[in-house]
Amino acid sequence: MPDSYTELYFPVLVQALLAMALAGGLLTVSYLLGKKVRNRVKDMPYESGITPTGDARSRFSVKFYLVGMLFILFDIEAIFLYPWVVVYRELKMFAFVEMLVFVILILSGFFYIWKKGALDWASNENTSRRH
Amino acid sequence: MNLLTVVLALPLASFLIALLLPRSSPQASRMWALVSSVATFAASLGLLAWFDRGFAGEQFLLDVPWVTSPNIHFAISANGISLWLVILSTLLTPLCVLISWNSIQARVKEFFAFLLLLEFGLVGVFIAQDLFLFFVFWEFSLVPMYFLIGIWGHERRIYAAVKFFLYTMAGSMLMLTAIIYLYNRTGTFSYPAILDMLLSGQLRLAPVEQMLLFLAFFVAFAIKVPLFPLHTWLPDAHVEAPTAGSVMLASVMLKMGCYGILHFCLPLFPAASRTCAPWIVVLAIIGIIYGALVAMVQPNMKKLVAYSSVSHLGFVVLGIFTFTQMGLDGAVYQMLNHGISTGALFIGVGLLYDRRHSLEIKDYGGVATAAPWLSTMFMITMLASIGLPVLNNFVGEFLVLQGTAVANYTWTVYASIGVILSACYMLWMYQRVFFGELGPEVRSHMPDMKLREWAAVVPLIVMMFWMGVYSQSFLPPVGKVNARVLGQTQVNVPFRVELAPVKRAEVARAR
Amino acid sequence: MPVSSFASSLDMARFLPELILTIAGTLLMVLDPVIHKRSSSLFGHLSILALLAGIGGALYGYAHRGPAFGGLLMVDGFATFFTVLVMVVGILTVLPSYKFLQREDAETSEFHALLLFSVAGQCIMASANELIVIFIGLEISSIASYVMAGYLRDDKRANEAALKYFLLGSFATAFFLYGVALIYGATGTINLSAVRAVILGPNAPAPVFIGVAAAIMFVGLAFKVSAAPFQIWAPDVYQGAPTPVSAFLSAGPKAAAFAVFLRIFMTAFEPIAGGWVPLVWICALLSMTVGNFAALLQTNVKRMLAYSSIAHAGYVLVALTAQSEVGTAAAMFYLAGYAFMNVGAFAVVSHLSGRGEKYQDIESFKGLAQKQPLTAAMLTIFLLSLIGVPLTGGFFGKFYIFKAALESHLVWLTVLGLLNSAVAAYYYLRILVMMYMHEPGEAVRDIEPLTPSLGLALILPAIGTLFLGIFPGWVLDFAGKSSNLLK
Amino acid sequence: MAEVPVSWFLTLSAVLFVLGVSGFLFRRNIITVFMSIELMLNAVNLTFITFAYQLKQVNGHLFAFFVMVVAAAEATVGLAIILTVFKNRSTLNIDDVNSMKN
Repeated sequence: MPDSYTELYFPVLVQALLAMALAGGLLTVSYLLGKKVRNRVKDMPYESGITPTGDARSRFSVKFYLVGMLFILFDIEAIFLYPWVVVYRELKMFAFVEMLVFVILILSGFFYIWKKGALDWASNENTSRRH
Repeated sequence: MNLLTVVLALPLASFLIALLLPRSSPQASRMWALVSSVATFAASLGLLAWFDRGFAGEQFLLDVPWVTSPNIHFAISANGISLWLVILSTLLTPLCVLISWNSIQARVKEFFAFLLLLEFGLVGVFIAQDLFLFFVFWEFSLVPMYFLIGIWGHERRIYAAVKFFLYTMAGSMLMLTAIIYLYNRTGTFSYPAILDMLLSGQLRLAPVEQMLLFLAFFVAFAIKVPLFPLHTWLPDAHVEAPTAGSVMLASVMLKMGCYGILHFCLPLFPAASRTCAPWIVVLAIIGIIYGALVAMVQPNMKKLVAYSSVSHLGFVVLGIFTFTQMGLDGAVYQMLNHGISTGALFIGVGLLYDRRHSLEIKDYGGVATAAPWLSTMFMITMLASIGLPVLNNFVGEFLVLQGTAVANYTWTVYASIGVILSACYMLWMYQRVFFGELGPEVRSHMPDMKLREWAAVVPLIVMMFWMGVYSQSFLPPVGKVNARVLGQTQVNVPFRVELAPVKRAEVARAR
Repeated sequence: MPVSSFASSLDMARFLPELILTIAGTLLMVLDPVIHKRSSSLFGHLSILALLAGIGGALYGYAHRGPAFGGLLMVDGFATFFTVLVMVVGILTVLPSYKFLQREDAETSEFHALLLFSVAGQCIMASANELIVIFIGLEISSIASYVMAGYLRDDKRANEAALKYFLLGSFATAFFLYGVALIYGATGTINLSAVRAVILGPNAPAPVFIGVAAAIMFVGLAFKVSAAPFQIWAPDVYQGAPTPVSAFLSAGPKAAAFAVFLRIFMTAFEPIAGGWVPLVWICALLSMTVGNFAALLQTNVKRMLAYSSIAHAGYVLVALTAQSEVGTAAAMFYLAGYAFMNVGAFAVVSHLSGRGEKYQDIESFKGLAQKQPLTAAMLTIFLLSLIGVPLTGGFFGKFYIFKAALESHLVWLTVLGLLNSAVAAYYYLRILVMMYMHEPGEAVRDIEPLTPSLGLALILPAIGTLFLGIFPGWVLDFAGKSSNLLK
Repeated sequence: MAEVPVSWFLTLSAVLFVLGVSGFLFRRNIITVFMSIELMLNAVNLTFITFAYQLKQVNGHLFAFFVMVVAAAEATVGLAIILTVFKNRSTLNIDDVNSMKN
């Protein structure tokens, strides 16, 4: 197999150049053709064509972002379960212990954010932490 | 552990103890500095007693491995030249303590601690036989001097201190490159071992290689000497430094450069030294005349003495690069003379400054009436510096000029101009400061010498006479080492400066 | 690889420092809500304890050295050297942070937990022998340190520092990772020894592919070590981050990134050295010159130290350019010396700068020697070492590096580098001038007395600096012995 | 199914990567810059998976998992940092976040 690498790779080099040319080209084209308008209306948040109401900044509580981010994090951790499942039968006890350690680590993180009040939706300034 | 180690270790130990003294009692710091530096001086006199004057080689050898890879040794020894330079350093340190007794009032503890640390660095430079160790001391001695100038100096002290540091640092970086290069070629930092390899032909340096290495070393040394046109840091440093700093700088630190040229450049790179000699000699002669001319127009006494140093050290370099026995002897003798007489000159200027708080010549006049003893002391010092017979500089300058005459008569003529000029500027300065009308300012501020001040000056005056009258106490060991160095410079040399045998005999008689 | 070889007790022994730090970090994190104390020195004590235990673990691992987890990690002298180094940096960061966190009224537990995680990541980087493991170590270290850079949430400068550090750090990581992907495609493996074997083997891929991959990884790593021309983030980050964090960033992650740099380029990419040496040569010279000359113009001490840290990265790159075992050993020694002197210098800045890091200007050092002679003396040692004055670690480091460079016939780089270090003397001297040659200014009048932990934070690095300067043999011998990386 | 040549994937990932780099270098909005970094990481993932497919190895897929997880962690921290910056300065233009030069 390795003998074919060289052949396989020649295109890669070409591709690298192509990629740069393409990316550069796209940016240049948008730079050249695109109208550069910068006014108040343009800078307004996009709300499906309707004139936005209120101040876009105070829309969501910071909690929203916080929970959103934590969700991404814990959600993605679950990704490791997939390969684990595939080899679980093969590795038996070892795999079990490994996953146990992993889950404990995740849970300690969970415990931390929980105790810190990050999951506390309803809380307001006085119960949540100072920052 | 031999006596030389003791002489080296004493200042360091004294420095560490000085750090522990209470800040609240400056008198304790002063006393400690005096006692310990006198003890070091006594130890270095012991060195003199045990020194074998008949032997040209290195004595008091000590060689202890320091770092295994690369192979760095703590190797020290003394020869007929470095011995005198060590004694010069240890002699001047207590004198500096004495003259700083009252004139340093701020941060007394630190001042004397740095002075002792400086002594450690200076002694180390003169006795290190391992190139790396030499470099360590060379760089290390910068630090205390930097602080001495920068903390206790006059108005523009910071500028002067930084300039001093950077000039020397730039030069020594080149030297470090050369040292590492030599190590990579030879596998050792040991100076004697490298010399042996060169002499036995085990190590051969290509001409270009030798020239570059020579220049790397030489520039570092030339900055320190200082050789024209690398001298510009010197007037600044001298003018701004406190008296003790000026004394140590002029008397000992500048000798580091001269000693380096003599001890390292010549034997290691004989061919390159000889090739460059004419150029260097020209620079030295320019330095002699230029220094003297600039000194003449200085309104500031310290600056005047500083430029006179440039001039005097030109003689040293000139003597070294004649490649003659008396040229080299004269150069070394001139190094010592300059240490004594310029040290005394700076002390004299310092004494005036302590009284009148000015370095400007125009602020003085008629001092001789107010303080006759001070004037007498200054007179003797000045005459020594001019090169009056019976006083020390005469012998050195005479030997240098003799050596130069053997090598190239034209050089002698030009160099002699410097001697004449030195008489002019010194006498003129003396006249303006000590004679003339006695102003009320000077009268009210000019008490005569105190006992402590006498103690600082008398040893130097005694040395001036001794070295001027009986040079045989000092010259034979120097001559032996120089003969060896000259022998080493004959190796691999494509051409040599011819020595007329008749003249040599004459000179020997004259000496 | 055979499953049975996984996680033997030997593997665990070799993984001990990382394990200890991770457990300790998690423990701190979990303890925090339980203890409910915003500020407590307990967490600091715990993290010092953990780091000491980690050092013990590293030494234990060294006694049982060898590959771990089927070659993912390689615990050898090189790894142990850097592992211990980053943990020492960790301790030296914790010591001044007691006072700092109290002064700025910031939380302690999270700071120390992040620090421990970051150090754990650096330990992984030090011993990783596989590109993905390197990547994971790099990210553990980086992500924690992004947060640390912005630890003072309400401080605008700290925010900005964190943002810049994060953006450029992730950018660099992505670059590095793309290089890893290309190496994986070209050789079919990402184990460093295996990559080397493939490159040297009969079926080697065309050097240009490896070269492209190596160049991309080089860019990523050059960002991480803040080598010019990829240094743009460093001044802003070091200036804006809380001072103990700046100290940590300039020593710990940098040392670990250099460990990775050396290991990758001296093992896997050693066969194509002809390709990357000129690149490193240019980078080294640029870093030294840009760093030193830009530092000359700075008036903010932290920013000046940032530029100086760029210059010092240049010196280490000189060692890499030498491309020899001597050079590797020199780089190791230098990084150790640099860690001490730089962390020490930053600790003094942290002490002086006062609440809200008000006093960062070089003028604020005025008269420090009169008010606190010990602090000034310690800073003097660090600065002299940064200049490269003999009898300090910095001098020997520089000496070894340029010696290695000359051995590899890099005469010009050596001469230019040494002249550079003469230029550098100027800006370090400015601080000395301020401390010793001026009357006390506002900052010094406001300065608080040294606390025991701060005193320790100054004295320990000073001892380290002097020790490396007076008895360099011990460390250097170890570095020399370990510089023979497994090929 | 007609096989799509491996080189197409590689080209795509290279283009994505370079677009990410260009976005990082030329975009002024912090969020866009941040997204450019994510784009670069995903380009890398694509490369890994392509190579794994080509080499018939499982490793490459696993690497992609690791990269994803790490990228998520990085994204979380990054967003948090961007939020604090926004809170303190009320701007997301990267040129405005520049208070430190001398």
